[in-house]
Amino acid sequence: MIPMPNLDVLGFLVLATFAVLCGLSVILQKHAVASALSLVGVMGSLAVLYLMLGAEFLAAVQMIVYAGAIMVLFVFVIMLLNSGSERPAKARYFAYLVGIPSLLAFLGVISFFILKELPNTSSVQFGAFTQGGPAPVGRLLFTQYLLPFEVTSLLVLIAIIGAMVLAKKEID
Amino acid sequence: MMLPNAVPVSWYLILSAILFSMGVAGFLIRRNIITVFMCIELMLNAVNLSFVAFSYELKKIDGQLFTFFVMVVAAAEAAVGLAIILTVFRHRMSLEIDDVSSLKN
Amino acid sequence: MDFFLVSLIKIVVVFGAFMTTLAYLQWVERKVLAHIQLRLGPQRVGPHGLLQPLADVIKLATKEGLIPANVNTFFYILAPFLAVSLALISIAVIPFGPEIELFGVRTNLELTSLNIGVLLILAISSVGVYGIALGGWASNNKYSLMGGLRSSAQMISYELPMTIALATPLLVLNTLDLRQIAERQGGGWFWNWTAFSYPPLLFIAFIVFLISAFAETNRVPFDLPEAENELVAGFHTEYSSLAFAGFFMAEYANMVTITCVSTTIFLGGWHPPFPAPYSNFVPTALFWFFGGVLLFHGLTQPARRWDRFTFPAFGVISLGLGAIFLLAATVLPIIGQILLPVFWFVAKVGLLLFLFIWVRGTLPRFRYDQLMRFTWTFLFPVALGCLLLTGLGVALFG
Amino acid sequence: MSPLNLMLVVPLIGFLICLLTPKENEGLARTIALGASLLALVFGLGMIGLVVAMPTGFQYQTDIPWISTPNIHFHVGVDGFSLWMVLLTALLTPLSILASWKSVQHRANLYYAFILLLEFGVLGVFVSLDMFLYYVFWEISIVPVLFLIGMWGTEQRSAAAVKFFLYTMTGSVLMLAGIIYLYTKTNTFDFTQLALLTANIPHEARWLMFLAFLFAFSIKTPLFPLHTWLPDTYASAPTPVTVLLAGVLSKMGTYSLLRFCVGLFPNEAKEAAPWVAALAVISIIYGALVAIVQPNIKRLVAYSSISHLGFVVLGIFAFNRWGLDGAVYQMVNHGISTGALFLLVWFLEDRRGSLAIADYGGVARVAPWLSTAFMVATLGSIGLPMLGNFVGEFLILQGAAKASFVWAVFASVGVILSAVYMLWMYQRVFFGEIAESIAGYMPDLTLRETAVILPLIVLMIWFGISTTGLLEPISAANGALLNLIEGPARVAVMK
Amino acid sequence: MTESQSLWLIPILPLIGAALNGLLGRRLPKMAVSAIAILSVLGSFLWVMKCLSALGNLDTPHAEHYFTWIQSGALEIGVDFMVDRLTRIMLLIVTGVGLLIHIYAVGYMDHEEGFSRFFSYLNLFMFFMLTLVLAKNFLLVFVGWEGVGLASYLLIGFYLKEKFAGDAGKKAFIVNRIGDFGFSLAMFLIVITFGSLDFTKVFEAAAKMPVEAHAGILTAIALLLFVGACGKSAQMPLYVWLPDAMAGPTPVSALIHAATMVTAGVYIVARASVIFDRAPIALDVVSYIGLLTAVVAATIGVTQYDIKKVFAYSTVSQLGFMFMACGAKAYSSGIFHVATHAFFKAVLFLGAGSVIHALHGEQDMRNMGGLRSKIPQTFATLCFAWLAISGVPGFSGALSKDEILIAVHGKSEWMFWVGVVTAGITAFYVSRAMFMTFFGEYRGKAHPHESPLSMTGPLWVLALLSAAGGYLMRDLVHSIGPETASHGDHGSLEFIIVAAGLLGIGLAAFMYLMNRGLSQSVAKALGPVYRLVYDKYRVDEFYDAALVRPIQAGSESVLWKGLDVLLIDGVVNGVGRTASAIGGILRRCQGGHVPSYATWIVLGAALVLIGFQLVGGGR
Repeated sequence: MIPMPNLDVLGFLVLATFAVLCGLSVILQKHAVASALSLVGVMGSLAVLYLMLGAEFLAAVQMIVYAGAIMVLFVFVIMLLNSGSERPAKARYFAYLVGIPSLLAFLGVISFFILKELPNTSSVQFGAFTQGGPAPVGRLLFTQYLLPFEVTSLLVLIAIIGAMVLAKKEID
Repeated sequence: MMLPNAVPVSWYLILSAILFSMGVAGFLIRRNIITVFMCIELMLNAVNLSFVAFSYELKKIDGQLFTFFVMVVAAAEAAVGLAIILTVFRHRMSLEIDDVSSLKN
Repeated sequence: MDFFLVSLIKIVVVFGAFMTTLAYLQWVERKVLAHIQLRLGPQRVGPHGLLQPLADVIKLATKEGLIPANVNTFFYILAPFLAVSLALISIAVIPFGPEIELFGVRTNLELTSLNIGVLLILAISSVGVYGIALGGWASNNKYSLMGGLRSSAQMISYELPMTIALATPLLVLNTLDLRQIAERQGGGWFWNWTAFSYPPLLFIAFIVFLISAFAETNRVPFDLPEAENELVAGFHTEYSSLAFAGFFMAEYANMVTITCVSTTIFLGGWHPPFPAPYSNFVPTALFWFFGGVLLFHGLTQPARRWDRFTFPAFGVISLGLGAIFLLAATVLPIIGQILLPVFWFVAKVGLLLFLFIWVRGTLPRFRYDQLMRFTWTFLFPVALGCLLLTGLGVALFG
Repeated sequence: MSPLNLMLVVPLIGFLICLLTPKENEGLARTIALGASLLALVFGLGMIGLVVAMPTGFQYQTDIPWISTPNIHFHVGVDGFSLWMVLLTALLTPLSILASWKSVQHRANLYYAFILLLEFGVLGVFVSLDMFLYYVFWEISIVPVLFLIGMWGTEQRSAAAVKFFLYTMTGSVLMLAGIIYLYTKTNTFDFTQLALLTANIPHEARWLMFLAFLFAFSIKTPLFPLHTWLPDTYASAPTPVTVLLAGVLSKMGTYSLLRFCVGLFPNEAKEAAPWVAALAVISIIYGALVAIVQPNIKRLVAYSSISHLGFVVLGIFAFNRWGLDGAVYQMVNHGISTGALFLLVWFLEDRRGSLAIADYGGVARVAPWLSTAFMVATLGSIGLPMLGNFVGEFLILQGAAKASFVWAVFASVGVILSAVYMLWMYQRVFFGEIAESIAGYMPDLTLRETAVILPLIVLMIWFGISTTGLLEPISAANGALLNLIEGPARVAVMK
Repeated sequence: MTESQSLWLIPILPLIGAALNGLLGRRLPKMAVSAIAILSVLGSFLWVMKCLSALGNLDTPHAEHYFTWIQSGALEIGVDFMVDRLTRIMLLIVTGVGLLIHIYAVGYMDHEEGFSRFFSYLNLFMFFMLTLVLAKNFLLVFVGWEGVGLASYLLIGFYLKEKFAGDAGKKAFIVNRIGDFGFSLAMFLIVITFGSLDFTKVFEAAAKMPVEAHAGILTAIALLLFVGACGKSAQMPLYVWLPDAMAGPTPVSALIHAATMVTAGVYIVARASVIFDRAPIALDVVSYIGLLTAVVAATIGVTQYDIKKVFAYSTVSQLGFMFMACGAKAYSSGIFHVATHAFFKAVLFLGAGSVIHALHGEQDMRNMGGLRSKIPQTFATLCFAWLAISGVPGFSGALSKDEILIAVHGKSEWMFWVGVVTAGITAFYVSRAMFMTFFGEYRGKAHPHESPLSMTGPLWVLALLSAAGGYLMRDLVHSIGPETASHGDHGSLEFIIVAAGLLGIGLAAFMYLMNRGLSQSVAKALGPVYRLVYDKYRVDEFYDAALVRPIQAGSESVLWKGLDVLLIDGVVNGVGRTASAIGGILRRCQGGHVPSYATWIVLGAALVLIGFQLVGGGR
């Protein structure tokens, strides 16, 4: 009997791998559309990870808002501007020589931190945490976080107006 | 292959850190404004993941709410940001981030 | 193991039925359109062209898949796959009937039960645009690109009124689980259906949802992305062979899905329009009625030579079906528990699909600015108003 | 809502409405602005009765928690001191609006909106009893000035605007530091409590706070070495705005000096008094001397303002009843007389389009009423008896003489010099041959202009003759302040 | 406490007149304007008479309180009026002479632009002057004090188009301000010392203080008050404004710059006599200044050709005499001379005005001559004044001047002799003016004509008063103050004084009637000295060079363009430039490239985290 692999572990590994690959694709693809689609891939896998973490509502929102709205907008703009591939880069020694090593150092240190400071985190099991449905989230959103919620709505309104004003072709 | 029996939350956090770093790396090396912008979204997503992971760890959904807000704000940001990119493109006919360096002077 | 086995059976059944439906939906459409235009439609392959879908599939599968020069091959090929697979996912959460017990196994008449089914459908439908947009862009053709652009803009725009119209009944139903949604509308007359509660608010929402659904599926009068007199064939101009079939299938799959969703959410799902004991005999009556008509018609007034044989054959099949339903309603409840709800569900979906086709046969296409203005200045406010008023009503009387 | 809150709210609402009016329709914006400012004035006048009856305490207080951590309140109130500042603001704003009536065409709705915002900020500064709220209002009052100068100013406006902004911001940053430091030591922003609590603060800390406040307010006032922003600002601002700058904003500095520097740190203020008074005396003489040689009317009046505000500071730091009474009285009257002067300068500028003294001459024969009004304002400015400034200057100098006779001697020199520069200017502008450039372009006061200038002239004469109505509440408030400084309450806390 | 006499009516009536004429005058006919002006002053005069008759001989001063003007802490200053014997004289002079001059001005100003403005100002002056003399405290005196300065400023600059007139007005006001500077400082000291400004309280307290042998607080107060008096009464070194003030219309010169306002200084010294009495050093200063002024002004008067300038210097000189009297503690004599001087100097000015009027504005005496027959009434009235100022016995001038000089003799012998010589010079230059104007043959071009009755009428009244006024007022005046030596037998001294006067007249007659050329040759012989005197000792030029120009130049180049613009703004801008220089260095890190900024951020974040770890991380 082949030991039934734990679906939680398997799912995580598959999704994480997929997310990382897509992430790499985002930053390495020459073309913006490819990057965008890779980003959708990251988001999709993250949505499933959210599901595994018990955040059902967020998973759906992740797909609807991020993948379905924001990224569509990105794709739309990319198509609209119809920009080709990037030109071959001018040498950016500063970013490469300083930025990347610093980034690796950053990643290393923060991973070290996570492992050192959080050695005994609970293990993730699908369905172990069920408070992520729409009802609890909505309840908290409209009670404790009502003010931020309203402020956010205002922010979105302003963003809409701002985007319209910005994108409008100047008439004169 | 030896698989562990369960995935600790810290793995999720590390995944988040990796994704975040990739976002930063993309920000550093990419030259197309839109791609750079997408790298920012990637970073936001990474952070969201850690929020949700912590929410799981702490068994409180406040973290998910933060994620929710991040998403909404990201939506607003994307709308405005893309509008700005459109305007920039209209004025400069270029999406190269190196060409947009008016800050220099 | 039961779970896997049952799931497997359900997947096979549903997938098979679904694919067949898609294939024959296209036949139905051609037929209906033809009759609207006083033509006969497909006639050659099989009786009344009934084998036409099969012929189409064979034709498309054997055609050469052309890949134009200078396209991004990966995305060019990815696009139709994306489109069709996304279109197929949603059907997984649609409940066709109540919980049944068969051979000691209790199961739901749906592929998977999800407590956020509505959200899943929204999520899937919101990413559905990628296929078209990508296909349009990857074709390296300006018509395609225009089609892709139009489609993404259109789908983003109409997604808003659609989502809001969909949220309106949720206020009344108080759940996101499609099964519960359907169950909460049952057990009585058709005015228990959501579309008819809080009249006329939810009915307006239903209409708004339907209109948006037309747009979301790129159907006439909103088929701007493939407007043939402007864009040749829009986003799939360059596609042929199976890739083209993918897009084609995706469109019909989307249609079916969205009608299923409207049925479930607005029209009471699998519930009959009036209480059980009597409604159980409606299918039999209907089938027998149609069977009788066909028989009589084919025998007495055959329009063409073959009708003398085909119409009576159809009539006999119909009479047989009526008999099966009679049995199911009376002595074989084990079948009845499956057949009767499915019948009602399919009937409602069918009616809605007919509406889709009917509209296609009747209405002209919008102009692009009209399209945009319509949603932003009319549909969206109306949907919002419905939502707010319904919310008020729920807060006051709910 | 108390009239005080209404008075604060009305300009704010007016500001918002003005912002929303179409920019082509300047008539609507200015009517709204005028209406709002007059309404504020009405509310202000409505407060006189109660405050005059009980001038020593804060009336019409509103105390609403605003931010819980740190503990910031919306705490406002007026006493017999601040009421007059408030009324002065409320009076000069409508006059300024009325004065700019037809002359502002470009983006008029913004212009009037900013003036109302300015009124809002200044009123807030005068009525805030919470240090943080006070700071907020202080900053609010700076912003519209920046725009008013930058957008509608005259010569070298952007340079002047930037100069103004930098100077003032330097001051307010220090002030903010002082306020925060104060909070860390006392855990409250509430002025009414702070006045008693500051005694508990260590000596060195108090000195630091005092110096921070002093520096900030000295810039705003301005006091001698920190004054160079003022002539540029006043000269570059559109003149109706200069009216507010000179009439009201400079009072923010002196008001705050008295209320916060002296009120919170009396001991330090006393120790520093000789130095500050010396600076004040230098300001008086310096401003006057430089005013003499100015070729530009507005700059001349601007320098005269430096001189006059030196008197106010001198009065405050004389540390006795006379000096304080005189200082406050002078604040009000300087607001009126300088306001009147700048308004009249504006009328000239509006007609001739120039501010150079050399461009004028013989105006008195062409426009007798304008000249008469200017004469009254001039005389008020040089402190002629029976006009308001005299009373203030007299009390200030009397107080200064009591504190140190030498101060009074030097300060009195400033009185002489004020006659020199004002009369010389008056003579060059109004007497002599009629300059060709003005012969046909100098109509006499119009009805609107009369309506603008007459209230100020009436007030100048009124406050010059019937002083008690104004002076009694001021004196009572100052008495309360002096009691607070030297009285038993504070002494008890200090033990 | 006597019952209220409504003293406030006295100043208020002219104020009403001023307001009416000022606000409505431009629309009223000249008739109405003059009626308002004259009636208001007449009403005031009649009210003075009524009050004085009701108040009797004023053994105790009569005071009235109207309202509190300023109250701050312990200091309370009321609007209080008071009439005592000193005030009585001043009231009579001010309203009486004022009334006559108003009447005169109606004729004189008939053809001038700004008729109503003129009378408005003139009435305003009356208001302030009456406030000054009626005031019961120093601050109210100061109100009048500044107010008359204002009226004087306005009236001197009355001819708007004359630049000189405006300059003169400004000069008058500013010089007066210097005096007011002293006055106000004196007030501050008074408040500090006595805690009040009320005459009664201050003088009661001062009377209890001892005489200060060395300079003390009373000396300081007295000297500062005297600085004020110097400004107002045109004493050295602040007399320079008065001759220039002749730029105003002649009735103004007569009323303000001869009869009333300029004597305010004498009034205040007399008023504060209690303080001056206890400050001998101050008294000495008063005497010296008075004497010096008398001599200097008299000598200048000898050389002037402008008829009004001559009388102006004469006024300065006579004011010097008054202060000499005060310096000798003979306050009543000083006031006596104020009264008589008011009469005869008013005649002199009004007569001069009549002459100028007759000659259509000609003021230079070299263009006059022989007018005796052409304007006989003017000549006749002027003769009274001439004789009065020259000290011819029988005229009032002699009475007061004798008293003064005798009092001075009591103080100091040498001052007496200088005074006598000055009196002689006075007689000389007035006679010179008379001879040059009325005798000899006419040298001008205009056609002289006699002035109207409205001018000659007041002239005659004043002329008679300059003859007899002294006798009428002697007792009233002497009721004021402490007994002086004037009542003793001073026959020989009086003889000397009269002789000096007559000598002066004779010398003038010799030089200007008999030997016409002699004056020129004397002037030539004296050469530079003459030039110096003719140029008024170049005091104006000295002030200009020593004060005005340095202040202007210093203010402009040192304070404004140097300190303000260069130093302070330089420092401020320097700070700015330093900041931007530092910024320029840091700017190199800011390539404008977003990625490079991001690199910095990443580097920083990494460093922070590593540092965090090194420091001890987390816990």
